[in-house]
Amino acid sequence: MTTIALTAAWVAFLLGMAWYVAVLDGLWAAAREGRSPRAPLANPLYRCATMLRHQSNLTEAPDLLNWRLAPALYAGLAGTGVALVPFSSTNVLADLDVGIVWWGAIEALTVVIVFLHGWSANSQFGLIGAYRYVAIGLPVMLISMFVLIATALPAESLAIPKIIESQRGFWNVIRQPVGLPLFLLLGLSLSFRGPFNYADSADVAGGTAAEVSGAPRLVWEFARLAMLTAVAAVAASVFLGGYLGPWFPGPMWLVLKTAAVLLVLVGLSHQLARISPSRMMTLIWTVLLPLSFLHLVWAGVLAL
Amino acid sequence: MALTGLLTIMGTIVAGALLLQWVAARARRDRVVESQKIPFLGGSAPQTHAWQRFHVRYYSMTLLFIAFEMEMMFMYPWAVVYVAEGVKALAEMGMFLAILTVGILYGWREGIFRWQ
Amino acid sequence: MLERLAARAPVPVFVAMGRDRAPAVERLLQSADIDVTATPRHASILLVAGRVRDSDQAYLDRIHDQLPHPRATFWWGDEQGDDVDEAQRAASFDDPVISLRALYRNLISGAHASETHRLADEPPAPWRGKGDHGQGGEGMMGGVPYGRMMPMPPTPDIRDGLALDVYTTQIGPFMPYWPAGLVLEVTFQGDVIQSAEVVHPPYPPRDVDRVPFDRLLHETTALAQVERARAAHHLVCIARVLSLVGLPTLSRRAQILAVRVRANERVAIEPLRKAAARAGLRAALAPGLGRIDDRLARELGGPAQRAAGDAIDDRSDNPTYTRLDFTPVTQTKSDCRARLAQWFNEAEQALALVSAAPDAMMDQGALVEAPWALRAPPIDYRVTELLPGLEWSEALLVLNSFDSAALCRMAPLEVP
Amino acid sequence: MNVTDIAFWIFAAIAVVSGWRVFCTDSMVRASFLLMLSFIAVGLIMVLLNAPYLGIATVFMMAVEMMVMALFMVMYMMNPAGLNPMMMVHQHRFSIAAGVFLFAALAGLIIVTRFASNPVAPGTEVVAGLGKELLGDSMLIFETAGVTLLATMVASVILSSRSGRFGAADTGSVPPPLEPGGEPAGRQPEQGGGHAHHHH
Repeated sequence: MTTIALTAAWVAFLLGMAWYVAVLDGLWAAAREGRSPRAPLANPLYRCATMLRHQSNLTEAPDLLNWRLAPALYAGLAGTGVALVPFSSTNVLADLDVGIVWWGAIEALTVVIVFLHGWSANSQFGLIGAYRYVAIGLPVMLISMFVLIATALPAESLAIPKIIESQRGFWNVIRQPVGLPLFLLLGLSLSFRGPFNYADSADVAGGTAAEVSGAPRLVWEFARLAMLTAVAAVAASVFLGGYLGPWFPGPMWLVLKTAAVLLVLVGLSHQLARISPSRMMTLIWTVLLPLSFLHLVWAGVLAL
Repeated sequence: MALTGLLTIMGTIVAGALLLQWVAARARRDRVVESQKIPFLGGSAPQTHAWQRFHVRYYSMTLLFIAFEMEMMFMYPWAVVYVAEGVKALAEMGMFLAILTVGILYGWREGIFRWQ
Repeated sequence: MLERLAARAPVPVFVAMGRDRAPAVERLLQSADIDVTATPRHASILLVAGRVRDSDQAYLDRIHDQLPHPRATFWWGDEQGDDVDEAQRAASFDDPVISLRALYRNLISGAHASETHRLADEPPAPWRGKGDHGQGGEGMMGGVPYGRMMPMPPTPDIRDGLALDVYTTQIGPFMPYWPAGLVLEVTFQGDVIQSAEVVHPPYPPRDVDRVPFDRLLHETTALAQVERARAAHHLVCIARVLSLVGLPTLSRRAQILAVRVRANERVAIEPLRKAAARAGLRAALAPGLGRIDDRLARELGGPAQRAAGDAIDDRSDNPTYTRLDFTPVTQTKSDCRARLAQWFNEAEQALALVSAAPDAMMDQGALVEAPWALRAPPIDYRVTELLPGLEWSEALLVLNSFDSAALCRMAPLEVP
Repeated sequence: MNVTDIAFWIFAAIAVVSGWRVFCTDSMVRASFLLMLSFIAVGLIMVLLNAPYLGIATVFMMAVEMMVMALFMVMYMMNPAGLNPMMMVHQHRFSIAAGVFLFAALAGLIIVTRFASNPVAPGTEVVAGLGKELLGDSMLIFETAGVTLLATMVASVILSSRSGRFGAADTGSVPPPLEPGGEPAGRQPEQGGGHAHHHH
């Protein structure tokens, strides 16, 4: 595939999956609320149009530059995350030989950007959302690093394509069963959904987005969906063998697996309650992090 | 080269997103008036700016976290040669996790994983 | 093109809950056509349900101005002045969804002009051209940069300037998952509440919840009506807590259930309760959070008292109920968890009573426990004494673990 | 002048300019993240020098470290958002002079030094090489670093944490007086502001 075709595929993948998540959200919510969904396929587009029609809001003396940059950067990071994922053994947009390290950088910069988004508005609810997001976003990052390093052991490489190739025998989800669930928690945290929605939840009136309206909000909400897509694509590649699979061509497998992971992620974000940030911080450090240690030991012993 | 590719993607998306925000703002003529700029507090108006010396309730946790992060940085290259080096690398990891676990246990015992 | 798409979207509505003749706003949630937003910044229509206190008009105007253009106000509730445009009001008994939809469509297409600001278009304090840099500030912390002062430390710190700032502000009265009408002056340090004071008390229980109980005072009423009203009231209280712990869909489901209970439909609460339990509701409410001592629980009466363990319930002495061998349900712990469980139990028990005696009648003046402690005096305890030291989300949980009647009695005006 | 050269010059410019802006902005948050931007540019230059792991690891580390730095700067600096403009550097004449001099000196050294030129052959497993080094000759250094970091963790917790297994750190503590034998000055922890209220 030429670079052009590859880029086109990447754009289609990003937009398509974001739309798919939005639709899934609507359907799942309707099912949970015990009512019939409303124009499930088109609703995301309608909402986009509404946000675009809204006037973009300002606050008293905001940090305007960072306020406008944060959504854009967030979307950009999500884009690079998807670009790391190979569609097939030969077709990868960014064949970086330290792919999972770049992914780590994406996680770190996401925390910075969400903080900036909440800080820049100069409003108390935005600040509360931003600060408690940092408290959770930082430690969750450690878990995902351990989990990704565990997948790099059998592959003897930090490159995502090599990690995929190392799963020709067994998928990592079989060899390292705890890895995928832990990584999905990271996904919820990176796009602050459901039990990890400490940034933009309703108890702080929308948190970092409480003062945002119009196009900036549209970009922000899209970036959240795009980031979730990136997480799912990476999870599908690193744990579910990405493009590997019988019968269908590689890209199709990637799409199917990503869609499946997204289904699980959306489900989790609707099914789980959120605990107070203080207790979540304790839970991550004292339960989830040691669990990821054990996971790494298990993976290490298995790899030898 | 992968890096240039990634940076191009980053740049394009950021530029596009900023452009969208700019165009949308241009398209609407109505100005944001002063009363509209008041931050939302359920209808109340704040007395001061919200930007404050914000009391971070988890500051000790962040310090522990930084040290953790540094240790992690050694683990990536270690992971690449793990299979080649075999038992030596395994012992290596044992020591690593031991250090980190001691760190966690200590922090937990001092109660730094709570809002202070 | 954009207009046509936007006009099809669910109507983003921000609800300002009023007090007198306020309709049951949860009826809106039955229709997938309405999105109730968490902040006015995301809404196109400001829905004023019922009438607000005169003292709250300024707050209402501020929220109105915080909506982004195009925006409009919609009054839902009785006794609206005739000066209000027909397209922008509905009586509390009729269903406004159609009108809201039409108003929104016209707003998007431009047929209905966006409302201009109600408050003066001037900064809180004049700053332009003042100070050393023309931004209104003086020196490091002084002046009114861009119209407001900066947060300051609670005590003048003569040593090193390391005393952290506190952020003091009024919060309320119109916020989702916030007791309607309550205005607190809260002092934060970071995201933790240092102190809070009542500025305006919350609104009393809504008429929609009182109707059958008031009617019972002077005419025979069906037990079913009374108990359905109780179940509906409790379901709405439950819904607030559910949304605060990040379960918005279950919260919406609870409110829809409440509407259907009032509409004399036969519904089951058990599935909702199971779903909430599976979602980890217990974990989300820390044990001991918002625990009150027995004295306060006794003074509060109603569900709060029964959640503390003593089975005081007027229905125990009512022949109609004793015939159905009614015994009050209770909890032991007297914290947020217990009060939530109490609401669930009482709502389920109420519906059980309805199905046990669908057509039992009670003659006027019969003694019946209201969903809250009815006609009880204010008590010398401030709800604000529960808040200091709590992180913001926990404070909200504590506030919303009391019904509006209990909050009213715990939040009489501070006497200066 | 190929793509790599252009990229180098762009990153170099970003690194220098954003590093300079750190001292010109009034907002603590902006200062922290401008510094982060400078470091990120340097990290990307390292990637150009065929040290991909070290380069991107730098990006990663600097992101989290500047994040934490921003938290602390906002917590400790008056007027953290720079609503009132202020001069961030002390003795700025001297510091400017020193900065210019050092930059010139170091740059001069780089120019006059004749560096050995043995470029890494493309396709070399640099990351694996790094790993072998860590488990080989540099093992001791590496282990020492590990233990040192543990010491750092313990020390930082001891110094910073208020809560502790022996009770709150400031129980019974009194701030020192401004003049010898004088009254304790400043905020008394007992009546204290935020630190007095902490919840479990």
